[in-house]
Amino acid sequence: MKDLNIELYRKLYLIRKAEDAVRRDYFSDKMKTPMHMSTGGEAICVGVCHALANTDQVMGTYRSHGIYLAKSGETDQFFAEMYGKATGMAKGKAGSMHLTSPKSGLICTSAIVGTTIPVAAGAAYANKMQKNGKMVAVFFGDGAIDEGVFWETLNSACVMKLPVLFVCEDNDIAVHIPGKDRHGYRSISEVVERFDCTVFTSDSTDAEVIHKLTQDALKTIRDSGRPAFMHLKYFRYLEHVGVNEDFNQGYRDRIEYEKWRAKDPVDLQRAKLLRWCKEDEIRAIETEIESRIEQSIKKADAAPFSAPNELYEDVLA
Amino acid sequence: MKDLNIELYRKLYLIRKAEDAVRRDYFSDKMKTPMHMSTGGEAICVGVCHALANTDQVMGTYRSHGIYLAKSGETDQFFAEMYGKATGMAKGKAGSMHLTSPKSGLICTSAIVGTTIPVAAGAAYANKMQKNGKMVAVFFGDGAIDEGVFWETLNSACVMKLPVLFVCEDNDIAVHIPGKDRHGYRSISEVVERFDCTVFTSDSTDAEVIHKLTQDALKTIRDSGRPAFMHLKYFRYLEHVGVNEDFNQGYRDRIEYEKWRAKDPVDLQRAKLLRWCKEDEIRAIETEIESRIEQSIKKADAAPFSAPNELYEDVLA
Amino acid sequence: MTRMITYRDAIQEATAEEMRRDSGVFTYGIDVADHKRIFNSSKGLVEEFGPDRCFSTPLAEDAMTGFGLGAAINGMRPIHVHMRVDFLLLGMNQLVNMIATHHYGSGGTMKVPMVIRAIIGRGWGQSYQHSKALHSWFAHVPGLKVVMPSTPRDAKGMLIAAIRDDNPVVFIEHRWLYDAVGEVPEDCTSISLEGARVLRPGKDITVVGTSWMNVEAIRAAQILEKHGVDVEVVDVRSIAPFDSKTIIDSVKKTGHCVVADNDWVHCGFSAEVAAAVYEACYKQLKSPVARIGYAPVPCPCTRPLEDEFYPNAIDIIRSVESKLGLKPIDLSGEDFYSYENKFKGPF
Amino acid sequence: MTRMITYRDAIQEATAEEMRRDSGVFTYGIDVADHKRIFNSSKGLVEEFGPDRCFSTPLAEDAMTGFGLGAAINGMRPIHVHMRVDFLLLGMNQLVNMIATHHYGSGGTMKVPMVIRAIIGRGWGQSYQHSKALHSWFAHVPGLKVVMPSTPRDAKGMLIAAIRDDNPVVFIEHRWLYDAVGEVPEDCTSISLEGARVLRPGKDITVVGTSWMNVEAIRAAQILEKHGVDVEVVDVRSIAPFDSKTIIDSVKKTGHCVVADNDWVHCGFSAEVAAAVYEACYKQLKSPVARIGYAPVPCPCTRPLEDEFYPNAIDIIRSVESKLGLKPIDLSGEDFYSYENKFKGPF
Ligand SMILES: Cc1ncc(C[n+]2csc(CCOP(=O)(O)OP(=O)(O)O)c2C)c(N)n1
Ligand SMILES: Cc1ncc(C[n+]2csc(CCOP(=O)(O)OP(=O)(O)O)c2C)c(N)n1
Ligand SMILES: [Mg+2]
Ligand SMILES: [Mg+2]
Repeated sequence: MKDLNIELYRKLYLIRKAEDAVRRDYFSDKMKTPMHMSTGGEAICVGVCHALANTDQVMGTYRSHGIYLAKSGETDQFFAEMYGKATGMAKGKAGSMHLTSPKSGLICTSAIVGTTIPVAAGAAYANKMQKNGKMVAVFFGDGAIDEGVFWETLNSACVMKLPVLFVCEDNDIAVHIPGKDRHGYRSISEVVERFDCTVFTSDSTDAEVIHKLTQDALKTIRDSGRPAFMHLKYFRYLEHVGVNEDFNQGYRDRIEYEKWRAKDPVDLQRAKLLRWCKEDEIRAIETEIESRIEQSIKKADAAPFSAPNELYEDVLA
Repeated sequence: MKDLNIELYRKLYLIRKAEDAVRRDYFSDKMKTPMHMSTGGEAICVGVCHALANTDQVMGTYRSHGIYLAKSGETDQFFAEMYGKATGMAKGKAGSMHLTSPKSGLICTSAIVGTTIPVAAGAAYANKMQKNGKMVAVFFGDGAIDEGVFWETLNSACVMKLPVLFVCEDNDIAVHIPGKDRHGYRSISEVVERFDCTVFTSDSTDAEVIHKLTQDALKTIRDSGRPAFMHLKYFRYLEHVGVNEDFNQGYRDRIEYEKWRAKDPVDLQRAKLLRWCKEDEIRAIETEIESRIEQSIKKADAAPFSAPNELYEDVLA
Repeated sequence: MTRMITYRDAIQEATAEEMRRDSGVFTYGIDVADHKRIFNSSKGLVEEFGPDRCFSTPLAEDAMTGFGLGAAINGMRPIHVHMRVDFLLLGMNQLVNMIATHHYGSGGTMKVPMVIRAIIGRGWGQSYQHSKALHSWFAHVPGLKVVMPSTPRDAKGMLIAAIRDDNPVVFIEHRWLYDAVGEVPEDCTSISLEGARVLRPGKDITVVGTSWMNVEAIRAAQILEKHGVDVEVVDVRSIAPFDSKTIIDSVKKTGHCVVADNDWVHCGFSAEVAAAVYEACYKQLKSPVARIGYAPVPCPCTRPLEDEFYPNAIDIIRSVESKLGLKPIDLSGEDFYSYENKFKGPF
Repeated sequence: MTRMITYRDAIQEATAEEMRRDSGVFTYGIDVADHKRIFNSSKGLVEEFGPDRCFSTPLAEDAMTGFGLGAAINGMRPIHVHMRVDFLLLGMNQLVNMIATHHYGSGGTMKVPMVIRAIIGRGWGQSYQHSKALHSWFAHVPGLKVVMPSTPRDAKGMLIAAIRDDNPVVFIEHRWLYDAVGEVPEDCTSISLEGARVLRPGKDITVVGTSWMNVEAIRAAQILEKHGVDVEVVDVRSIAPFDSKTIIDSVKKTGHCVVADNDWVHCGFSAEVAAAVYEACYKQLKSPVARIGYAPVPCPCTRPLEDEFYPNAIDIIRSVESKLGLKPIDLSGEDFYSYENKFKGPF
């Protein structure tokens, strides 16, 4: 119990602090890539990813700092990619919106809404054929469920009985448009329940709760041989793209934010940790993470850009 | 009651006999267009179209002989189009798969599965804006509901509260693939019910039943200001494309056909008519229709093809 | 009365004026009515015309493209907006199989007056999913008109013409042009959708530009002028129907042609221009037609590679030099457009 | 040992042999495993390899295209089949935004070995939604390979190569070629995806063909031969990467070039060929390059207009005559391919 909660906290803290560093340094104009921040949604990335085996696979959107960090735990290639450097995970070609880390199982992210959902189904089919026991979890927003490809994939994965976990990270907003203006139904869970898969829902910001729920979902997938769908609510703290708050823009309410902020996933987990750990034990973990992040940023800043001819590499294998 | 049933029978018989004529003459090789027959599904085309006002609009698929004839009642331009003649509704450019008749409200059909569904939503939006009270009904198969565009449109029409009637003509087959191999849910009605629209279902081959159900659906649309979805089962008597039976192909069972054939929509309606009409009254109706069809075919056969320069007309308005 | 306004405002004015003139005109698409208003190009519309005629939609490009077709058939004049042309890849089936063919397939009985506004999303770190152009694709398909205005005046006039046109028109806007300022008459109305325009007359060499590449071409011309080279810049504007005559007349005069296309080269629009020029100017051409475009790779994120990816004024200058047999000009003292150093029109 | 087999059987053999060789190869798509087996080109596969490796899918082109990407990333070798290339318009976003870019965007760490087989649906009365080609679109996008074999031998060898290739390959088959019979060695293996091929050597004029247009070109050459004209026919085969050298060598020799593309002309692949030929053969060309393709309209249903829509051997003959300054040949005694009068290969 203690170990689990420490592990979860490590990941939560890593994501929060890495993004805090991005927010702090973004104005130096060295990270020339549009930032879609995970801040506020860490319990989901961490809870789900921690329930997965290292060899299990994940896919996500342009908003994938959280799953990258939760799944890989590494910050060197992460920051180098943000800085667009040759030492980045994709030598600077990907930037913030296209993070991958095949060795950690993050195999596809995309800046076109909904587009990794079917890719996850195909990956799950491959795993099933190869009988390697790997799971695939695909993260997407409540905007993605408007897109036809979500429904095509949900339907196909249910017919084909694919071992895939659909994770809908529902912040009830797509850019600036709330769910009620985009969804012609009361609740996505109620609709998806009618498909041949199992639905799990939560609005918890407690990574442990999400972790447990994910374990249940994964077990159900294995037992039933059918997909599972997790509908998980959270609140996006910052603007859609960029590193700032945007409550002054008038399209959404700060009050709702305050409600969610009161159960902030990082603070909440820290408070819980005090049941098992002393303050300075926690501080030690935090300091280690903070210094790792600062090191990575220094390295990224110092690293070279890819040479111009790198432009022409990797088009064809 | 009598009048209604006669009217329904006229339309049923018109469709059946027009298609019988297509079947009879197809091998003369003068109708050079791929035929997707409505035979067996007449109760749906007729029941739904008859519930619509003349000014109401319909859209369909490549399998639209039924709705063309039910909505327009005319056979001259119909057969001329089948024969690819200059006197056809589209001067031969459309053929069997792209029938339209704007003056009768048939405004779009398509050979790409699912593609008229969103077009219907846009047409419904226009009608709503123009406050002209027109309804739009869009016909599509159980294969179309696999496609993302169905879900995108269903969702959008529900959010936008559009006056549109979705008509799923469910023959439980897409080319040769049965629903169970394509649908990741038990019943489409159960899924669609969870959207903000009203669902109506039937497996009746009685055009009067479908007619009544459609009236209910249209009333619901007007009263609720929301779309309605009709899930209507029928059996496709003939091969997917072409004019023959295909029970010898081994992919489906003749027994199922026999069950449906026993409640054939045309025979059933004729039997009902005997409650109100004498046999020779019915025969008179039939003879009139038969001779109209033969006239149209003669005219079509005699009509000229479009001149070669017609190829270049109508690309841009 | 002529004023100086931005390309963004030109788009906004054209839309607002047409919505005022014709109650059938409406504008919609993902995020069209949010407070950012598509980079402010749909500013004020929802306030003036209400949420029925200016609205954001669910994320459903495929359905929403077909939606426009249905509304157009029924007498409306939809303007469907895509924040990035890349998203339109999801609407390609409706556009090509349905919208482009409906007039033809109905034997001319129905019309499809629809405008599809798509923004080329080039920008700082946008990567490979927000950087395509696709005009050669659209232009390849009979039944679609395709335009790419590059000045505020053309943006306004051609958008008005596109809205009034009874055909589907793909209207492609370059994100970087939004801040360009130019003369637009107070009473600017329709500007033909068919026809290239000589942006800058010259006698030594013809540079044919599409969209943003005209800005680069003008900059190149300004620098080359200082070195005694008089460049004629022809803005293609209309990709389909394509006005090759204006280009051909220019090349017949200058004898040299550089095509600077805002797109990839292979099987792109630059091939069509080159083929047309070769065919018509066979005798007058003093050098082969040069084709400049994106590097033949997906667009990378990191700025140094992104800068290599996109063609610019320097590429045009180098190409002109090689055609005319000039020695490379020392460009070290010159300013060039870059995102970091925001372009300040007019041009 | 060389046998005569059909194009259809060549496709089937390539697929079956590769599925035997590599358990990662699988084939799927709408109706792939029904009893008609995609015009019999996937005959016997489900029997031999089971429904896990040869299966029909729900009607969901967009998702099923992305599905292939996921399977490919995870080490499989998917073959996704589309009965008509037109349906692939629904998968364009996955193909262009995702599949073409994944290798690049991952910094080369992941590969996408995927084949997309798409059939050009030309036929009797198929109309405008079952008649497109789209190869210029695919070839325009970096990261995709695009081939259009036109003989049974190339069909087999290039499909084997496509399956073994570590990149996404769009493999375009013309429906009318399915019955063409040709020599295919018993032990035919991989044929390079990169390179045009001289189908018929000649010295007077070069006709460059894509897909079915090679059949028309050969027929034209046979007739012209009787009138003393020696036509060289070059089958492009690879649209991307594009082998311009074979074509250029031919035109340098003959001095004349007719491009017969199985597609629309404006912004099509024929423009790319023309531009390449002009650029390289500037001095040797004795006449402008001619471009032959579909009429610039959506394809109509009715046969007389459909016949006008599609380019054929007669168009090629007329073009050759005009290039060489010959009087029109009387063609009244000649047989030409038409659907009614089924083509009987080999060619
Ligand atoms: C197909 C497509 N359409 C539109 C966009 C523009 N866009 C980028 S993010 C976004 C909203 C997505 O919302 P959601 O799926 O809820 O994810 P979130 O940003 O809330 O995490 C939109 C519309 C896009 N990237 N792709
Ligand atoms: C997008 C698309 N994919 C595939 C096809 C090929 N196709 C033609 S009809 C059909 C089956 C459609 O079944 P359904 O919607 O149930 O209609 P039905 O033929 O049963 O009336 C298919 C797969 C197509 N026309 N369009
Ligand atoms: Mg969201
Ligand atoms: Mg069906």
